[in-house]
Amino acid sequence: MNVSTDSISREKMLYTAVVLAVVAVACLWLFGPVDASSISMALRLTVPIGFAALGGIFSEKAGIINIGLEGLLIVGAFSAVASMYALSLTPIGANVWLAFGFAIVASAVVALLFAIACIEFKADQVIAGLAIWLIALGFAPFASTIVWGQVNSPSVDGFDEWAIPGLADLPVFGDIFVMAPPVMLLVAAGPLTWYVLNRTRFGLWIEASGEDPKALDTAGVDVQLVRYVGTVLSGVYCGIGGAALALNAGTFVGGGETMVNGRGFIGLTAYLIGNYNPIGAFLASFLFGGLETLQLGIQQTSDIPIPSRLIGVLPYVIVLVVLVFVGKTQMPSSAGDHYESDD
Amino acid sequence: LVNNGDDGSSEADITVGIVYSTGGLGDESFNDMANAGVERAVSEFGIDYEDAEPEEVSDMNEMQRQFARQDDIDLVCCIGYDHQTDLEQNAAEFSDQQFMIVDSMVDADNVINYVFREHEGSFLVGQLAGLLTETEYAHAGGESNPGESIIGFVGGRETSLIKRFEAGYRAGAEHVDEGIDVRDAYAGSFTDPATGQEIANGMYSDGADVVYHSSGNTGGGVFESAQSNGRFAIGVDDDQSVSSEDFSDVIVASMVKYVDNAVYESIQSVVEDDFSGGETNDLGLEEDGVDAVIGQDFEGELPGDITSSIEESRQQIIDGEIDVPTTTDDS
Amino acid sequence: MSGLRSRLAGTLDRLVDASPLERLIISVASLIFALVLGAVLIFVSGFVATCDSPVVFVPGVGYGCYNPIEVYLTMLQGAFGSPVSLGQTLQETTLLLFTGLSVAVAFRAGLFNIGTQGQMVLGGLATALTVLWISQFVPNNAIGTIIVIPSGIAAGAVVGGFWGMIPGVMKAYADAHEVITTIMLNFIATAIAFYLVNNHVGDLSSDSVLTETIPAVAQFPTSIDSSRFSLFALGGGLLVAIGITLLYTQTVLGYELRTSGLQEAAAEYSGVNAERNIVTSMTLSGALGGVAGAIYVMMVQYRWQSGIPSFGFDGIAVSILAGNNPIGIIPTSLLFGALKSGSLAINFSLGVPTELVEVIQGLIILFIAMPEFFRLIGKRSGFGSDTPATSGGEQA
Amino acid sequence: MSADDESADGAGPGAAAVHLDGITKRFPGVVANDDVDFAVEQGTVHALVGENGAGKTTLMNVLYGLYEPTKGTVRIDGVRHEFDGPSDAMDAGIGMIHQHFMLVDTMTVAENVVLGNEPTKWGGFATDRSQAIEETASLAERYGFDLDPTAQIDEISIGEQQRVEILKALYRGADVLILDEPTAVLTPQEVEGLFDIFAELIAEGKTIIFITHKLGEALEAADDISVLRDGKLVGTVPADDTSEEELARMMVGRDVLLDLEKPDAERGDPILEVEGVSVEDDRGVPAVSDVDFAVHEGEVFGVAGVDGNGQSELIEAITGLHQPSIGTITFDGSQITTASRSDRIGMGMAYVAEDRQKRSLVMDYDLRRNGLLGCQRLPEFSNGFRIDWDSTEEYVDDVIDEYDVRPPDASADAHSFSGGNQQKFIVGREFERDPSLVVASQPTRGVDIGSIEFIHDRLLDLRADGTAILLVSSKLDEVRQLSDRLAVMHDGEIVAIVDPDAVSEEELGLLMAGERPDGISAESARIRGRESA
Ligand SMILES: Nc1ncnc2c1ncn2[C@@H]1O[C@H](COP(=O)(O)OP(=O)(O)OP(=O)(O)O)[C@@H](O)[C@H]1O
Ligand SMILES: Nc1ncnc2c1ncn2[C@@H]1O[C@H](COP(=O)(O)OP(=O)(O)OP(=O)(O)O)[C@@H](O)[C@H]1O
Ligand SMILES: [Mg+2]
Ligand SMILES: [Mg+2]
Repeated sequence: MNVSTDSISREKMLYTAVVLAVVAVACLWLFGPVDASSISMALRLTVPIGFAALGGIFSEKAGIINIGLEGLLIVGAFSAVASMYALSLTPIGANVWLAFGFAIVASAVVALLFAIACIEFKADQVIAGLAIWLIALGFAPFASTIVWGQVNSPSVDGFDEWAIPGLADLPVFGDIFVMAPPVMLLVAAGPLTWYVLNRTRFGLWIEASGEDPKALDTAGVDVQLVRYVGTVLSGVYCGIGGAALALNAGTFVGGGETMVNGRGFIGLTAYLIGNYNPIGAFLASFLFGGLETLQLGIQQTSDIPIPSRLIGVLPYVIVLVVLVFVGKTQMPSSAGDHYESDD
Repeated sequence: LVNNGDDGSSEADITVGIVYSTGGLGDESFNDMANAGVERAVSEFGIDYEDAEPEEVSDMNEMQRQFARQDDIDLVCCIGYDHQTDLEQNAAEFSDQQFMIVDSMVDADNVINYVFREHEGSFLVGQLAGLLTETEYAHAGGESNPGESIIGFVGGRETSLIKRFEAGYRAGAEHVDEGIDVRDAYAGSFTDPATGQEIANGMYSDGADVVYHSSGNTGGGVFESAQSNGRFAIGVDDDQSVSSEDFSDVIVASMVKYVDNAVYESIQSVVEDDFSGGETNDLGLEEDGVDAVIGQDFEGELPGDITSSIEESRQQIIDGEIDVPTTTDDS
Repeated sequence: MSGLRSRLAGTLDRLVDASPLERLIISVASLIFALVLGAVLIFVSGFVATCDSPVVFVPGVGYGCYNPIEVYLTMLQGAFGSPVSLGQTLQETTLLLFTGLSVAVAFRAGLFNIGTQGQMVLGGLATALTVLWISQFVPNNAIGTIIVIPSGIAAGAVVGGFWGMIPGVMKAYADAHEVITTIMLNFIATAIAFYLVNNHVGDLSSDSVLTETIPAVAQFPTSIDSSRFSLFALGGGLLVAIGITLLYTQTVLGYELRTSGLQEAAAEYSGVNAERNIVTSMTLSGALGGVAGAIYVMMVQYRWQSGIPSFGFDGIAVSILAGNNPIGIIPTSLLFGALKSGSLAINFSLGVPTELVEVIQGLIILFIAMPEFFRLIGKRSGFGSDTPATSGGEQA
Repeated sequence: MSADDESADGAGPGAAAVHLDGITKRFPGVVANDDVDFAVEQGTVHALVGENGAGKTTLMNVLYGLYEPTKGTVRIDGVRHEFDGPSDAMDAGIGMIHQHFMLVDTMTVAENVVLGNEPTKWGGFATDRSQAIEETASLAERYGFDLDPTAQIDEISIGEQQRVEILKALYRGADVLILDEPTAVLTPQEVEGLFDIFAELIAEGKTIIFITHKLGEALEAADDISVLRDGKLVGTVPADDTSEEELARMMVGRDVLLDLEKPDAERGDPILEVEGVSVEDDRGVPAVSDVDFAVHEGEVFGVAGVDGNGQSELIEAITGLHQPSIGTITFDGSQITTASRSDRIGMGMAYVAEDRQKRSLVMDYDLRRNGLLGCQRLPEFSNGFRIDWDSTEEYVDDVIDEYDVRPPDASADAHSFSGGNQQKFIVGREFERDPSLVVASQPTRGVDIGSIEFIHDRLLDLRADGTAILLVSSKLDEVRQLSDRLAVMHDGEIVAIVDPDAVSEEELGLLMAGERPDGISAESARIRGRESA
């Protein structure tokens, strides 16, 4: 049967791993040692990418390709800052956790609307996802201008860093364990997502919903509900990622591609490279975070005057190289298809 | 936005159109400065104005033209070098319209140019940074790290204008001590504070005491990072210790570019019927076009020898004794 | 009475069920829904915005700054109200026509080219450099123009085509999904162009990242006074639209390209090299993106400057709205062109942020993506039979 | 018309496990089931036969709760039910194994079996995987299934997958098992294995309903057989009291010739010569090793074998979809080993591919465009640049007419046609353009007997006209009836080329399994065996 294609893809995965390892080692060797601060930095840069990637897995595994992750990140980022701002005008006062919560809700609601379009109204998922991105890309600066009279927000407070007791006192690498809560959430989210997808009933249903919805339906599980939950979870994750991005920077910037600046698309790529495995997706996201860290580091320390703009495209080029080796990822076979129960 | 200015009851019957640069209002520096200049003209001369915020460079042409076509607009202010090429053509086409441009030169009788020697102001803040890194100093929200002689520069995009800021800054630091390690990095965007923050984080954690940015909204991240690391930052274009007041405890100084003065002056010349088209105002320290302005929390709180040596360099630059480079060696 | 009603219902039934007509109705309905939602958004946001002269007061809510009808009328005025506005609209239309066709060519072949933007950026740069170079050797008159402009278009097409070929090759031979590769290549194209212009081939004396201005021989002759619009470019676009229609409906090559994109195995069965055809489709699509860049440089900006507007992305919307039908792209690009030039007007005269138009465009695409929405509405209101929908064969 | 079936009304409660009374199911424009009364006795095997589109699947979907009947009632064990979905039906003890398996390929056997009813631990949060494996293993053991609960679905054979489907139903407590065309995808040996499983299940008191197109199987395995035609139940007969001929008549409404009249044909010159050809599959693993044979004008050359023994690769090498690694292929006198697929089409090679929905049709094209598939560069249809749509349309209308494609609508998309009609269209398109060689791979798979008869007749017409025909089929009766010579493939090799009239089905079965039965000797029907090559 499919043993063959399977072994081919494993072979390709092996290739990929090798390519990634070579790239990583080469970078490290060229540009000096890794220290606590660069790891922390890579982790922070990973946060929005990683959450988008993990969220995208839920959605696509359930059968709904969510190309609008970027838009959901924008919604999360904008809502977090707008909530902080709005809260500060109320007697409650600016509360970073409340704002975080509002951002998650806002992004989840947009994801729900997307899910309704895809499930109830059988929208073409890629096109609807694109629409979600475009709408968010227009709406966030539009709303900023309405609220603040300009596309950028005033600055707001962000998260305080927390030290993990014990670990934070370690020599050399202890500083890694002093981090903002979203970073901790991300580190926890990778394994947690893996667990949910691979060890719980819901995880089985998600997989069946994306691979063979009819099988799930005939097994008596409501496929549409599973797909709704999967897609809304992608909104929740992107809400976290976007809010973390904006609250960490303490501002929302709506100019150009907005402050999200393509991170959602990178997240999408990350889970493809990770082949829908949450751990793989997390590592791939971390690879992007790490590459960005290295790229910013190279600019500062290298004597070779490489223009920053060219170093900046390194992650994208690596994605292309990786895609050539990985080729077709094991996309869930029914992702992108409508499913309609026959009764 | 329309309906700016005091409605109807204008003393001088002057209307100004202003087209900002991309990045828009709320950058707490360049565009906001220009806006401040117009607002000052509004309150002092009672003029009216209309403004337009281009989303992309490509919108500028049409915006200039929209204003130029309106008969009641007396002056079109073009904020930023990106206006230059479009203005060259539009100034020729609308030869009856008066224009002003900031940060670039258009050779036409109906355009008045304002350019700034940012490198001179940057030199002073570079010198300040260099002096701070070699001093044990703590005030407000930051303290220096006397162990390392490292300072940083964060750019938006790596263009020749931003390179000029970097060059002046480097020269200022080197003026203090050749051995100071000046780190630079470009975020690749003027709207990515997250990246700005991480660049600055890296610099601070490597031991940098001060980071100067010339990166628009990206700079917000630099301030955020300075605050969380308890180090210093230097603002740009505007006195950012005032415009980004939340960070006034770490913004030790700002390299202010008096775009507001330029805008104000150009309007004034129109109001006073004294518009000198074709002229170029090259504004440096001497002309009070740029300056290093100490942050509001640091006013009078910096060690005297630091302020005095900066004062000294200012004079030397004005006197031509110090020649500030406009390019870095490696570019 | 009832006879009339049932006849009317019958007509509407047929309208709702007929496929091409259905698509047209869905497009129009999407537009209307998006405009209505946009109006709601404008109205509501008017209560948040601050302004000096509110248009409406709602007790308990406050003052509203915007009147949606006024906003839309202003847009209409701004799009068609004067020769200059019309010129602006047609300028946008021309560019959207090309990027829309670029997207449609790929779509027709079953490929989703999100990379038109990157192809346009690099194609435009190639055009600028080529015409700057060639202009030195030609006379400064109409003959020069006849030489220079076609060379510029060719340069844009070649480079854009090359940039489109890359994801085509990656799709055909390495099975890499074109949606991802084209997104990545957009980032890379923008960076490469920026780097080249900023460091090597641009006007290094300028603080802006731009090339020298192209000479008059390389500029499209303008057709409407004081606006940068040329009937030649628009006419060319119309011809290309017809040509693509003929290609896909009348020629063996078009048939084979489509088959390859829709069902690779079946294409091979029919004796076609499906891989090569995927590459061909993407190259053709990229070439059209490159031509859009060429026209942008030679008709609109007269130079290459970083920050090329997002015609490539808008082209996706234009193409989807037209059901990827090359002829349908003609009215949809006019519509989007009008929206764009109208957006400048609402910002100028009413202070409504231009991003509103992006939201409306996104909403249009969202509605277009879900024809079922309208079928359900149609059914609710009693029209249309409940035949299950077959998926739109033309779309991806 | 309706039930002449006494058990429906006559039997007392308990005797009939399933009663469908007056079921009518309408789809827009189609009455799929028309007032069907259908009853199945507990503890029996019941076969349901009928042509494509007769309404068999629909009827069973009603019983399984997938469709709500427009009219009529469902009774299980005498109790009336109104199912709101399959889960209600499952609760009532109904299990269904669909024609297309509903298994998640990326999950394991055990995960598929328990899907939707997973055993859990930790208060329901986590699945208890070891319990799932244990339960699956013990269930498999009880019914004598040989299955590894931890194997992934896409790593096991079709027959094993079918057993997983049965286990799934049993795990949910099914007492009545419905199987939709369960034998269509199985090898003869696997079919026997399935019938053994039926026996085990009946012994455990289960009831089985299965849909089939193969009348012989219905007669062999079922106790009772019901026949549907045009949505109506023609009748239910005990298997012992009927014959293939009678059943076929009930299904089609007229007499059907089950044994083909194969007229003698003039065998002419070799058209296709395959010499020493080896083919590697996509992974580079040898799939065909050193094969020689020739197909002559006016001859049907059959290839029999269990699926996956190199037939597909061999066919692809001949049709130009896959390069052989060594060897030569000659067609109509010219060497075509490396010729392109389109050259071969141009030379007059027609090809009915095995996977019609992937290769022979573009599912999103209407029939008009599909009529052009593969012909687009032939001079009748284009000048190489511009398509001649008029002649294409004429051709397509001809095909639709001649081959009785239903509905006769050239502007309908291919995916809106049933499998049988898709196949008739493909066969028509390929046969009608006067080919000199027809390569037909599984031309009647999933096609009803009326259409099978039709396709067989056409093949023999072509043969009579002197066309060379290479026929690959896993249906033994088909290749035996049609072929003039029959090659048996096993493990990439042609084990023997035999005279189909001179070997028994058992002997063929053994050859297909790679063994040489004693009966087959050089002088018996063998024309040329492998060793002599
Ligand atoms: N979901 C549906 N919607 C509309 N029509 C349907 C649907 N399912 C079946 N039909 C129609 O109902 C009729 C009976 O179809 P059904 O699938 O039950 O036939 P069948 O006897 O199982 O045929 P086959 O032997 O091809 O499997 C056909 O005419 C078919 O077109
Ligand atoms: N959801 C549906 N909507 C409309 N028609 C349908 C639907 N499902 C099936 N049909 C129609 O039912 C008919 C039979 O479909 P079905 O899938 O049962 O064919 P099949 O069993 O594959 O045929 P065959 O047995 O010939 O291979 C076809 O005409 C098909 O178009
Ligand atoms: Mg450097
Ligand atoms: Mg069926």
